[in-house]
Amino acid sequence: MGKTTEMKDHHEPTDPTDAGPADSGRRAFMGVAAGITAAVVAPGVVLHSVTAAPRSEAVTSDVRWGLLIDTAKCVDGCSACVDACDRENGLNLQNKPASASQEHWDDQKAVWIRKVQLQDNQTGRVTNLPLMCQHCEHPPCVDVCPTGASFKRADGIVMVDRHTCIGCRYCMMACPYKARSFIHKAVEDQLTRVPRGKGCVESCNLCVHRRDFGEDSTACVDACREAGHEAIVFGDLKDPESSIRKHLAEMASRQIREDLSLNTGVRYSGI
Amino acid sequence: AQVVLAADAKTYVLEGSKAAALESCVEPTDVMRRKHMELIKHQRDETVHGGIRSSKHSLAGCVECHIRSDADHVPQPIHRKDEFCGACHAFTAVNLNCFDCHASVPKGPGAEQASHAAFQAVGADRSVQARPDGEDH
Amino acid sequence: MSFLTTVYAYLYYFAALVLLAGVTFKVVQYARTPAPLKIPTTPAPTTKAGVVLRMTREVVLFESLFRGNKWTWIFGWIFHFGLFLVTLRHLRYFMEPVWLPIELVQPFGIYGGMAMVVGLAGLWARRFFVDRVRYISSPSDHLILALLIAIGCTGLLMTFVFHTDVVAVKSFFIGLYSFDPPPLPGDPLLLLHLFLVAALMIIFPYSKLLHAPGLFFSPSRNQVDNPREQRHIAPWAKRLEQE
Amino acid sequence: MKRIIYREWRIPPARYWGLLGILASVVVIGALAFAYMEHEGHWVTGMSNSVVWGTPHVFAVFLIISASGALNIASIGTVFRKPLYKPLGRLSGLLSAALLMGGLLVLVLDLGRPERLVVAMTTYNFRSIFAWNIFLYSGFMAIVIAYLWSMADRHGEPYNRPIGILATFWRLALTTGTGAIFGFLVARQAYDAAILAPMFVVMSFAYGLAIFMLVMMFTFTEEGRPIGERILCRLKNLLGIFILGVFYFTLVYHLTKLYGAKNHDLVGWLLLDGGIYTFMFWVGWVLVGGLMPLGIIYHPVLSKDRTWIAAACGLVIVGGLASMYVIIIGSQAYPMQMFPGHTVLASGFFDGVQGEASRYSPTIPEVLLGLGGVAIALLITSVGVRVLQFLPESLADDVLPVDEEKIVEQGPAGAKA
Amino acid sequence: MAKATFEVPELSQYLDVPPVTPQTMAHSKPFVAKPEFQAPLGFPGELMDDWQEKALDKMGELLGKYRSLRVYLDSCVKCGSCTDKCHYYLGTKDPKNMPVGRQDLMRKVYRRYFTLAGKLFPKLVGAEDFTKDVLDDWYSYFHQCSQCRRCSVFCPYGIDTAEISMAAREIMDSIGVGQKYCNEIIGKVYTIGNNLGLPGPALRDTLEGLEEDVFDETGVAVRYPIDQVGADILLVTPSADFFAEPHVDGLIGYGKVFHEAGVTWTLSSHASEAANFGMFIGSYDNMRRVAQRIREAAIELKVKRIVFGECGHAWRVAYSFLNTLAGPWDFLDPRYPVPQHICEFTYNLIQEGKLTFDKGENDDKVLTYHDSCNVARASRMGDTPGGQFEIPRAIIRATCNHFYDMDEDTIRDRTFCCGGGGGLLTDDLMELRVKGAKPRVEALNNVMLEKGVTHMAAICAICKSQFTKVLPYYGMEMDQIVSLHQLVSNAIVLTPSLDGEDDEDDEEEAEEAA
Ligand code: HEC
Ligand code: HEC
Ligand code: HEC
Ligand code: HEM
Ligand code: HEM
Ligand code: SF4
Ligand code: SF4
Ligand code: SF4
Ligand code: SF4
Ligand code: SF4
Ligand code: SF4
Repeated sequence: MGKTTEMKDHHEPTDPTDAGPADSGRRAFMGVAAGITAAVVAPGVVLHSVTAAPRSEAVTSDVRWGLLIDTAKCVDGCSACVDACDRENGLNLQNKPASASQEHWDDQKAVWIRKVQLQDNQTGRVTNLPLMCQHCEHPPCVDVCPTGASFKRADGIVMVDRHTCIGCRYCMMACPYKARSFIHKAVEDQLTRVPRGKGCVESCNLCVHRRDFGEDSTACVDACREAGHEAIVFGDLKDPESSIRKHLAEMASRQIREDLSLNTGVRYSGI
Repeated sequence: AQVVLAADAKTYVLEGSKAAALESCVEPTDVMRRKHMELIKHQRDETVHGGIRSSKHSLAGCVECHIRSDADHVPQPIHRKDEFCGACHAFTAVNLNCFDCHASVPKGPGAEQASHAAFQAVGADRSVQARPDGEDH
Repeated sequence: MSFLTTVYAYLYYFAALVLLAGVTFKVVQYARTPAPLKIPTTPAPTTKAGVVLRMTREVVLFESLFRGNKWTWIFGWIFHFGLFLVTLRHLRYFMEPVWLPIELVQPFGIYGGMAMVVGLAGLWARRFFVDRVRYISSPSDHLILALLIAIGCTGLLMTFVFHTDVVAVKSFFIGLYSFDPPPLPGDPLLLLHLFLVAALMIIFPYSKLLHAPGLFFSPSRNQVDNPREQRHIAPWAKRLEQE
Repeated sequence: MKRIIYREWRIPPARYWGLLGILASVVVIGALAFAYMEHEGHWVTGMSNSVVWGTPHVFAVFLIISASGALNIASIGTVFRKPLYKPLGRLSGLLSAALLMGGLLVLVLDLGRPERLVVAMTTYNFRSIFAWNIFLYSGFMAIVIAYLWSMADRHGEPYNRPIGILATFWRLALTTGTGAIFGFLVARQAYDAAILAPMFVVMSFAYGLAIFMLVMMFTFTEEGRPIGERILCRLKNLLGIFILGVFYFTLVYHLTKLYGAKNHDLVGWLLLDGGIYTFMFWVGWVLVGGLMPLGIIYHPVLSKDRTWIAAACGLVIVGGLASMYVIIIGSQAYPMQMFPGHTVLASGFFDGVQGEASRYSPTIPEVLLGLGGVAIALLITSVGVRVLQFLPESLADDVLPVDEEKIVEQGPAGAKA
Repeated sequence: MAKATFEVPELSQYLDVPPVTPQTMAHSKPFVAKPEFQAPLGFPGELMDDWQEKALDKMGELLGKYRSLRVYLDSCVKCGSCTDKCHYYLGTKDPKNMPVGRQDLMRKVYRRYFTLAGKLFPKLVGAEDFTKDVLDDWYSYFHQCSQCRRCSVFCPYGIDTAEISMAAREIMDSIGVGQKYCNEIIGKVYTIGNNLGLPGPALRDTLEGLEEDVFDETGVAVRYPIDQVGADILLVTPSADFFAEPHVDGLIGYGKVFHEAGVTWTLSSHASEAANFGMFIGSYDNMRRVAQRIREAAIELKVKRIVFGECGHAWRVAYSFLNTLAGPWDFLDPRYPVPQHICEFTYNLIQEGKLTFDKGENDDKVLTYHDSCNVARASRMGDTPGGQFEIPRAIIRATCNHFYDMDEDTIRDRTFCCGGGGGLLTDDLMELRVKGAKPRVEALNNVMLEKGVTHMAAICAICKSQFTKVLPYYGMEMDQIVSLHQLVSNAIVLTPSLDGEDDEDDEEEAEEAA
């Protein structure tokens, strides 16, 4: 513990221009668009520009999306990222069945991102951090999924194809981060952009709809920034010019459960 | 044999939906009647695995265009037995589970984005809306 | 009404008439013919309820065939069970509103269709490969199998490859009830499927397909084993007694 | 060499239909439990995002590995050429297929989306042990049926041994695979152990044999067919050896866990202060499933009494369920160690705050579903023995083939019926 | 081994289904009945000129009278389940001996003249004109069916070829083509009272002889009464029981059982025959006429119960048809089923503990049991279905120490016919009988090799006669076949008639009655 690891990504394209022209072009455009919306709209109700170009070609492995979380900046008592994720993905629309106990429902309701508070057993130092799917490069959840419903998109996002998920929960057994939730109850209320329903497993998908409509951050990142903490950075791990790469270069970061060599796409500094 | 179109069979397009004010679906009606399930299933895989969101066969698009709003402009869940998808599937005894997960009314920000491509393909203005009473016809 | 629609409408009226009248005639004939002697194949049930159970086992499980020949049983049972599921699924074309149970089993009809074809293929194969069965097969036995396989295959092709307009098909058949059918879609596979089905309906009362009603009238299966307890005598035999 | 006569199970119809009726009602109740859980969603069960597999899986895994174990008798007969066991081969095959069906059914009915079973059977992820297990299971079913055919039909005679050998290997693969489902879960401390696979194999022998013996004794006594001392004594001793085997692996499992220093806390928790899991381990797994049956089996007097032998089998089964409960649920309840050297003070997802174990308590529908699976297995068995010739007419000492020692010189010819 | 002019099939360890070999038995035909045998039964003497028309009329009549025929001719789907079930096919390889092949002989005619498809497209559905050749085939192959009903067990619709061959024989009889053996025998029953043509005095002689023999052997005076008015029980038994081995040992056994039961009983010279060959020729009228004799005898002798001796098809007619043909039996004691089988009678006594056996008396034998087809598949004993299998076995187990069943697929309702039933027990059909016995003998041979079986018990006069004749062809001894009640007779411990008071009383009563 306490050992820091340099980010090791063997797949980084050496030349940033490797990324397809469409990709880089849109990214540039979206950077502007997102900046504008973020500036004018209240947190969490980010409106998406209709003019954003939806993706028309399949994602490629030229990019790998990831997050960097600076635990030093994550503050006690804040839950902006969690709330934002809930709103973004319609998780706030879940409601407890009348006859279920609150305690049991807390164990059963879907959680994509959670706040964890740690204390170092030796130093007594307390650390706060958000924990979500780590978007492993070698995801155990994908390895075990019998139908291939758990899959890793070419751009590094690990998600569940809920059309083929049979709800066996083997992926949940396999995930070392307890990142996944099973939908225990019929969903009556969902958002058009995030379909979700009973009997399948889900987890953070790095706001995949935002990816495909060309925005360049996630709901949690936006929220943290809006809350003034900027503890989370989102970006392309393969692009040496991206802010996440720059941050990674600047600070020591590590993966949770490094011993499993999963090469996670979500990195933490300060733990 | 001459192909008899199901032209004078009853239509399921409802007054009060955008579709009612439009000429044609994302594919010719004949094709839609026979093959819509394949089209959207294909689209589904493209979207989920490839992230492609710009094609006209999106389910969100179907909902957006075919959803019927009542007189108070409240959209009615499309899979209900008397609505567009629901009525037809009730007639053919097909149990859809799509709407276990998919929103059965356009909901939340970004709903329009998802149907954008479909409208573009048909060349329709997404603002069209047939009045529930069908008077604009 | 288009020509095709008209032709098919009349074809189906005719086929339905033949099927109904033919089967009714046969059933009435079976029911009217006396069974003068008690000839259940024993051990046989000694009560009515027992007979119902025995018949049910025969109809549902093909028990005797199971004892007789396992291969034929497997294929025969797969075929009939598949056919049963397909029939249930098909009911949706003929009723409005569709009953809930039909709606629920409807998706299984597709597997039923596959099972049916597999079963038929197995049954047909044995008509070629088992010398005893080859010996007893007449052309009509092959034809009926071919007919059913063709029906199954055209149906499956429609389900999986060349979809037809199910709504229109259903409207057509519902329309037949009120003698005002809307047009039938002109998909060739559908037309073939429907033509073959009409052929099946027409030959049903004249062919070995009568085994379906026949089973229920088979004295060796449907009689109660109680000759010592109850005197069983046919009307014509009774007349002998009075002479 | 005498031909062994097999005959359909022919107990009086009233008893038979009564038995079927009871089993069928348990099945129906299980089906209702399933319908309830499926309709409401899994929130009505005790399962949660922390304990994702619950009581149904305890039953399912138990049934599946017992299925593999139940085939052991047939293997011993054909593969290891012990003619004494040959007459039991058919029942062993039937029971094995039935238990597998029961287990798989429970597994399938607990899925979040059971209606997508077809998806599970048509789309595979070949990196998944689970997917391989689907092949292992369906393959096992096919092989057992072929095996039964080769035992029952004399045209199958020449294939009997090859199929038997294949079945034996397949069976080991199947239990290993089932064990590996857990063994490969590196995420969880309790599972991350290669020894789980062989441990499952030995457990399967014990549980499968116990179920087999109970079914055999029940069917035989019910119809008044004789079971000789010789065969019973053999089976009983075999059971004793398997129980000892389970003990051995339990010991090794915990020792290896202790060996890795980071697991001390896990072992300590399980053995000392795991609450219900500690109780299940000591009382269920060790005492009821191990010491007590061993006591009976090696007791000079009790071991002669058939009722006691049956009781020993029953205890092994109860103990087996308890061990599955500890292995499957206990291991999930124990929190995952994500931050070594840290204590979780708070979490939005209840992951081991202050090292606390996750909550789980079985609910009635889960248990009923599991029992439904057991009933299905027994139902298939009782229908099977009734309609086909699975049961040998007699297992009396004098009709059974001579012991294998004497058959050796005769070689394979001796095995020919 | 008996000499044969044909090839005796070889026995194998397992039942093998032979490849189809057409026409191997086309030559096999029983002697045709001469006019003098036809007339008493009400049939034309010889083939009529307009036979085809008459036959079709008759067929139409039967189709209207027998639902079985109508349904069976329509329903067969040619599934093939029955094809390997008939012992005659298994023994002769002739496909027309496959049950469905046999039915088709009639079905093709039925289709041609009675169904639309056959009238329009005969080739398609395998319909054929009723020509003389077809009639010859009928005569040949409908006399290669022992009406054992084994095919019916396995047919998904229960199609019973026996019904069809009975109908065929009736049609043939009605146009003057009768079978000598059956028709002659039925005639004998009408004139003399039994199949063998044993007149009353001869019977009395035999029975007296039996009484002496039994007394000599056991020292107990067991009675074998005939025509005793007022006896409790009328015993109707196949006439073979009166003299032929091993049948007569059975009759001795019945007497001993009655003796121990302490009931009075009698035979009748009027109904001195249990067999009813009317069934074999499918003639309701003749079957009824034969059956009526039993009614007449029962009334004449004022008995209270009727018990049948060991005979398969006789038991079928008795159990299944007697009530129909000669009932109602309301003048008999209602506490007992009418009729009862001697095995039911003996079994009940065993259950009540009234019989004592010394099983050791049968220790020289290792037994197996042959379920006679008509008992197994067309009748019942006792109250529960399947009693016809369990009761005889229970009797054997009660009287013998060594008993093994034959292969499960060849016993109980799957039993193989002896090969001589259905009116084929005649020397002109020897080849058929020997070949048809093959499956049964094979199973017997296997238990002989594997379990050391020495004897096979049977409860049918035809089976017993058939086996005594046929076993030698297969290198076995004719005395390996025994009557079931022969075993009872051997093992039963008789109560000396002069010892106990009660017994004496019984005896006296019996004597008085005589
Ligand atoms: C741009 C609007 C639009 C979108 C998007 C759209 N449709 Fe349509 N759809 C229509 C119109 C307009 C019609 C009526 C065409 C006609 O009347 O011939 C129609 C007709 C249909 C019909 C035939 C109904 C009938 O009663 O004949 C079906 C089925 C259908 N659509 C399904 C879909 C599905 C599935 C999708 C999603 C992939 C979809 N539609 C998307 C406009 C749309
Ligand atoms: C004109 C009638 C009609 C309308 C309107 C219609 N469908 Fe369908 N749908 C059908 C028919 C017919 C089938 C296929 C029935 C079959 O083959 O069993 C079907 C099947 C489907 C299937 C495949 C179901 C399965 O189980 O494989 C999907 C998915 C589907 N429809 C989606 C939709 C959606 C979404 C809409 C609404 C936007 C819609 N359909 C509107 C007639 C219609
Ligand atoms: C258990 C949940 C679930 C069910 C049931 C479900 N979907 Fe989806 N579907 C999803 C999710 C989640 C996504 C979004 C994936 C993403 O955002 O990348 C999706 C996306 C899609 C898309 C692409 C997005 C769009 O709007 O076009 C299509 C098309 C689609 N589904 C079709 C279907 C059809 C057709 C059915 C019914 C046969 C169905 N789905 C049933 C969960 C489900
Ligand atoms: C009560 C309903 C029915 C029962 C109990 C029944 C039973 C059987 C059985 C036992 C067989 C023999 C086994 C075999 O060859 O498969 C058979 C054959 C057959 N059945 Fe049915 N059946 C029924 C209804 C039908 C119907 C409705 C059809 C047709 C539409 C049908 C078509 C056939 C055909 C074609 C065969 C012959 C297969 C061959 O040639 O081998 N059956 N049936
Ligand atoms: C008038 C009666 C019938 C009509 C209108 C009819 C119509 C259809 C249609 C429209 C389909 C395609 C279903 C789809 O695309 O989803 C179909 C499929 C099929 N049909 Fe029929 N059919 C009829 C009778 C029959 C009969 C009698 C049989 C069997 C003997 C049969 C066997 C099948 C099979 C096996 C399929 C494929 C599986 C399935 O989709 O259910 N059909 N039929
Ligand atoms: S919003 Fe930022 S500061 Fe707040 S909890 Fe999340 S990561 Fe920490
Ligand atoms: S964190 Fe868990 S869910 Fe996410 S990719 Fe890794 S293993 Fe899969
Ligand atoms: S729950 Fe769904 S995603 Fe997870 S392993 Fe099972 S099928 Fe795959
Ligand atoms: S990236 Fe999106 S989905 Fe993932 S935790 Fe953040 S807001 Fe939730
Ligand atoms: S009744 Fe017996 S002899 Fe006649 S065909 Fe059937 S099996 Fe053969
Ligand atoms: S078993 Fe029955 S249906 Fe099958 S061929 Fe024989 S007689 Fe015909």
